[in-house]
Amino acid sequence: MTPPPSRIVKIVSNEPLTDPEFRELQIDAGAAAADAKPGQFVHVRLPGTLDPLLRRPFSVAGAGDGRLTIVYKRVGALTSRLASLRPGAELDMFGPRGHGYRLEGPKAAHAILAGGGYGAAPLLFLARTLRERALASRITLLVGARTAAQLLWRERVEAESSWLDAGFATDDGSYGEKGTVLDLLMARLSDPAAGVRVCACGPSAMLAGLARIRPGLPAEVAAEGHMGCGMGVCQGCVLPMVPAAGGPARYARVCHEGPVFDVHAIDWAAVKAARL
Amino acid sequence: MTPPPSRIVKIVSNEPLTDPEFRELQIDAGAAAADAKPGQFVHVRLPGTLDPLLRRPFSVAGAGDGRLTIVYKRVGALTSRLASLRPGAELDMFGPRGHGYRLEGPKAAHAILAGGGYGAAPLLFLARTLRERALASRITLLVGARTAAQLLWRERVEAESSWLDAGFATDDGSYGEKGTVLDLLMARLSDPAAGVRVCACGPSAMLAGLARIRPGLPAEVAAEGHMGCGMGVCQGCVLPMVPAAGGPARYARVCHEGPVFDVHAIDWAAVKAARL
Amino acid sequence: MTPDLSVRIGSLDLATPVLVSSGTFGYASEFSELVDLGGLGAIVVKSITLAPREGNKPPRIAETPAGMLNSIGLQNVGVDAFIAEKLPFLRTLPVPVIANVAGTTMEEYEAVCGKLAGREGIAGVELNISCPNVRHGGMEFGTNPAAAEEITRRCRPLVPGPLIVKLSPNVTDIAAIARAAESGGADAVSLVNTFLGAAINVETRTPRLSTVFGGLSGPAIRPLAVRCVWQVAGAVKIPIIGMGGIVTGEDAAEFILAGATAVSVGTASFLDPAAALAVTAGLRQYLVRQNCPSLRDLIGAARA
Amino acid sequence: MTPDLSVRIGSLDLATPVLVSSGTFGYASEFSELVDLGGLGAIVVKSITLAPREGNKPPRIAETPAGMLNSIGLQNVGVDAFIAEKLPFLRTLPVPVIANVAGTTMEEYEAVCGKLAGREGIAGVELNISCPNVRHGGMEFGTNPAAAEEITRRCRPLVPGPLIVKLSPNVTDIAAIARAAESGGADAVSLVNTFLGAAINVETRTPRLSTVFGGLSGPAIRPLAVRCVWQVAGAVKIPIIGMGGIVTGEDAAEFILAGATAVSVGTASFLDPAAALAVTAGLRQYLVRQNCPSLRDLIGAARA
Ligand SMILES: Cc1cc2nc3c(=O)[nH]c(=O)nc-3n(C[C@H](O)[C@H](O)[C@H](O)COP(=O)(O)OP(=O)(O)OC[C@H]3O[C@@H](n4cnc5c(N)ncnc54)[C@H](O)[C@@H]3O)c2cc1C
Ligand SMILES: Cc1cc2nc3c(=O)[nH]c(=O)nc-3n(C[C@H](O)[C@H](O)[C@H](O)COP(=O)(O)OP(=O)(O)OC[C@H]3O[C@@H](n4cnc5c(N)ncnc54)[C@H](O)[C@@H]3O)c2cc1C
Ligand SMILES: Cc1cc2nc3c(=O)[nH]c(=O)nc-3n(C[C@H](O)[C@H](O)[C@H](O)COP(=O)(O)O)c2cc1C
Ligand SMILES: Cc1cc2nc3c(=O)[nH]c(=O)nc-3n(C[C@H](O)[C@H](O)[C@H](O)COP(=O)(O)O)c2cc1C
Ligand code: FES
Ligand code: FES
Repeated sequence: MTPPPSRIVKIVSNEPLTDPEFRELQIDAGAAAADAKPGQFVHVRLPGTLDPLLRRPFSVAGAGDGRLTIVYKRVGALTSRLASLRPGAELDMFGPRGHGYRLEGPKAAHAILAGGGYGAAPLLFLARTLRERALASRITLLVGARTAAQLLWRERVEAESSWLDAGFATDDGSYGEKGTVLDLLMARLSDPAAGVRVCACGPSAMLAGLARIRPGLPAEVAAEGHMGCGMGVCQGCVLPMVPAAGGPARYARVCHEGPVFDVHAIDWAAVKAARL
Repeated sequence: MTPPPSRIVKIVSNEPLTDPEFRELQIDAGAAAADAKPGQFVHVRLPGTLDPLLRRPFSVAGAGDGRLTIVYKRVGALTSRLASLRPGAELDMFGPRGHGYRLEGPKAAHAILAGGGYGAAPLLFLARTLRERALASRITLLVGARTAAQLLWRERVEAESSWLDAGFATDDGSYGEKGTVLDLLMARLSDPAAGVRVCACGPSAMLAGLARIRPGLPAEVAAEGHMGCGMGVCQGCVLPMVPAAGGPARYARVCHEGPVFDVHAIDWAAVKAARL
Repeated sequence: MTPDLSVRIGSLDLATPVLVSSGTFGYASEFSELVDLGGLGAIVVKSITLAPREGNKPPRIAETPAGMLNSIGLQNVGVDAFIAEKLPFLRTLPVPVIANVAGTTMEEYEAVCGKLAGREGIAGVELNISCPNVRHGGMEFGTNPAAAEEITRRCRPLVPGPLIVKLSPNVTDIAAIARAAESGGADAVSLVNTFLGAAINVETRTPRLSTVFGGLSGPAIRPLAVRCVWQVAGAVKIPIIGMGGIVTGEDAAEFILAGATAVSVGTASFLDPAAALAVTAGLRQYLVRQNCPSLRDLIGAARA
Repeated sequence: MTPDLSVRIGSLDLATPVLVSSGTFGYASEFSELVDLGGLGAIVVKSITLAPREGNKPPRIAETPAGMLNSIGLQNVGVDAFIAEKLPFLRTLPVPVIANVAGTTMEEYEAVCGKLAGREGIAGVELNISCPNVRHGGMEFGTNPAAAEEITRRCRPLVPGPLIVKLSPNVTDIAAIARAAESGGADAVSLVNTFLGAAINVETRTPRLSTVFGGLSGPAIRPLAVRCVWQVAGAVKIPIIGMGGIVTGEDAAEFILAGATAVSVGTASFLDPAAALAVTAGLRQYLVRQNCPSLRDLIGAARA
């Protein structure tokens, strides 16, 4: 048998970020940390209770030295309980799972990473990985949020300015540009876009907007879905894909074919109609 | 409105006893601590989850300075989770509720308190209260358990030897007499029993045995029942009472008429038949 | 904005749509020191039978994941003692009191309704044709549309105020039973009563309830209850009182959006005696958040 | 003592009584790197229909207290692709594989059974006459005793190995359906399939599932499923495969004590892919603790 599929792991730290509704959680994950790739998710439960029942997916936001990092926003049952746990407390973790951002193939002239809200969580990890593996000549990281406090890891991103271009946007203009991360992206794209590769993560309205920017724009997006199993079995987490002309509806599993998809493969009209 | 019926309280300490399956929990309970009487219970939930759902009753094992103490044994869902909580963690507590041991009326020549397993939990509190209120000329506390390690608060009980007679029994003879707490009790009763008052708490087989010792023996026992509401409403926690001759079955609510009952009022044959 | 929470059930105006359920709130006096009873929409008392009943043998309660089984067995003081001993207190309350009536035969239901008819302090009657916990506990009336219609029709003239029929969810087609109650003259239906369940103590190898089967209530059943309300709302025109696992204002909103006019809080009162008031406060906040001036605008709004 | 866990379902000998349920274990290959498949009692594959089905629109999953709703909609590759693409792997496994068959018409069930008949690697067939998640998903066969009997009778000759009929719990009288399956020639019944439920997103005021209704599974339904098994065990002589919310060995023991010969693990495999093996280990420890040499001695033992 390969490594145990799920295991009890310990919390190393669990600290609020500049907006305390967002927290950064470090987990002592042993060997699992070494395998993690940007765009993958870990699937987390609280041990010892049946409520919440199902695991919850969180993007890997960093990995190294036997530790995994995630950033989470407090929105409901599990994330609220998570916020109350202290170092030493146990979690039941499965993964990392899923297909992340492309980490082989041609080197991009310019990789532009764009994240909205907690969607920015995996992108600093991705930027570092692209740099280590020399997958892009130039790397830009664009982060958007409602307010300055919700901009993820602003200072950490700015500290990497020697190799990482950064751009920030807030809905209320409290930091960076007033507007969205897509506005930042479009401004960057007004240069001739040859060799550009976009990697995005964020709410589905943002990702759908990205799909409309330019038909052939090479863009990978990390999408969300309501997961049952997180291992490709239940068919619960599916996203509508652009069907073959006149063909039946087609679905792909976020947990298995994704979470990272070619933005143009997803049927965004169907996503919107289904309020995903 | 009277004080809020249930409230979030904080754990002050949560330490294992000599057998680590038993733990002593101190709660910062504010005004509720001042009202607590020996034999009453507090009704406890874990906030933020629906599993376990219902509150669980635990005897008050001590009260003072705004704090309440309980002693619990790890047996299932809630007690296991409880064992993992640290100081500062929150509980949802209702109570103290129920009718405890008699704290008025005639002074007893000799109060014999007998506890088996975690049933000994409320009895040191009771002994101190009887002494403070001068309700007994002489007080004996008998504690039984399976093994020496499971004898509740042995050292603390022995430290009170200036005013408190103590006796211990273990099933395996690893401390005190080899036998049960009822054996200890019967030995004490072989003195003429006038003015004796027995207060007991423990498994129902022990309490049923106590009922058989001597027909008129004045004995109050703290009984258990599966509680739904803990406030006398659901009729879930009932115990069979000795029915009127030829009359229908009679039930009393552990949470409301009890938990402390006259040992002779309970229909122990029906308790046994119902495996309560 | 202070949203308008008032609703109407038959001829009864309720200031708030949050009731407390039969069997989970006693005769209300137990709660009078713990809860501001005046904040409740209405109080439905424990089922009343013709003769007093001592109830089932213990154990009567078993916990299950996010739920509980009970087999109390309609323990109650009987209608005469109810009128003599319980009603005087209930009469003093500033909220409507609904008497829940149960029985073994149609005649027993009629007799209890007859004794309650026109008593001051009784705003309406709920017929419990769905108790799973006693042999002949009325559940047969709740699983057969013809019987449900007949018992409603027979009790109808004996009840001056609103007549509510409480439905069992333990049926293939709850909408059919609801239609039968409507045809029989009910002013409203309430649903759901508990789901039939069982649990076994594996260490002793014996059922956890003395009666083997009991009724499952609590959050575990909420999705089943919401489904029942949705089905019934598509089948009848009379108002629905929705219940089953409501703990928060959002839970209550689910039932309203599915088609209920009012909701009722049962098991949650065991977790917190003031649960129904917390649900009411939560519903009010929800309406504010949704920018919705009146709860009535949300009834069935998810069905659009 | 190493307790004997083996049981027999029709002509099929199972080394352990713990199966994995249809729709929750895919076609097993997904689990092959995560779980020692050889430790399972049997594998029941996702429902197979005549033509491939793309399934329902998302969202297809909603969590509820201690449970989950699903409306996958029998998404599957169809019987021909199943035989061509999935069966070769399944054939290599050292445990029996049971094909779960679903359809819209009796003819469709017959056609799928016919195509599967006698294929190497198929140890038996489970007829899913109880899927709540597709229009005409077969649930009408599961709620009507005459239809249940007829479909069983028609498929019976097409299935060389054991024929298991999977029952819907969404009925007034599940024992009647079980008796019908028995009369139709089933070797065993399996129960329960999911309970019909619904949930509403109160912020968007829309149902949480694209289909409004879905099937409730998980620990929340365990007491309901145990009750169903108890009722059916009193009504039929053929073995029962019990399921619904099993997470631990003790949960499984509840079903056995209520009268099931084997059990099946569904939703729990989503929490832990090796859940069925954990249940098996737990059952073994339970037998040791109970000083019971054979699981078969415990079947129905709580009914005494
Ligand atoms: C691949 C993937 C990666 C994700 N990465 C992150 C991350 O890095 N940080 C982060 O904060 N969140 C992330 N999420 C979302 C996160 O999974 C949900 O916020 C979380 O499940 C909410 O759990 P809860 O119990 O606190 O909330 P709940 O009480 O379950 O629900 C609160 C809200 O969250 C939605 N939700 C619940 N479960 C899911 C689910 N499985 N998928 C999507 N939405 C759900 C509900 O519809 C509801 O609106 C990710 C989701 C996916 C699918
Ligand atoms: C008045 C009263 C006072 C009590 N005082 C103490 C005490 O001081 N210390 C202590 O350790 N325990 C005490 N108990 C027992 C305690 O309530 C149970 O051990 C506790 O509820 C178990 O919860 P759990 O979730 O850990 O176990 P569960 O998983 O719920 O069950 C484990 C075992 O405990 C039994 N049990 C569960 N709930 C109850 C209940 N409400 N009443 C009785 N038995 C139950 C179950 O049948 C099962 O056998 C008292 C019980 C009562 C009624
Ligand atoms: C302990 C208990 C006793 C009950 N007794 C009655 C009763 O006497 N009459 C009745 O109509 N319903 C009775 N019910 C059912 C409730 O009124 C309600 O329909 C059911 O519990 C579902 O709601 P809930 O999940 O909010 O508890 C009882 C429920 C419980 C838990
Ligand atoms: C996501 C999901 C998909 C399912 N698909 C099927 C199916 O295709 N065929 C079937 O007979 N049962 C299906 N079921 C029902 C399960 O096999 C099982 O009967 C039910 O989930 C109860 O068991 P549980 O509570 O252990 O999950 C499905 C259940 C789930 C949760
Ligand atoms: S979550 Fe089960 S297939 Fe993706
Ligand atoms: S627990 Fe409800 S009456 Fe005692």
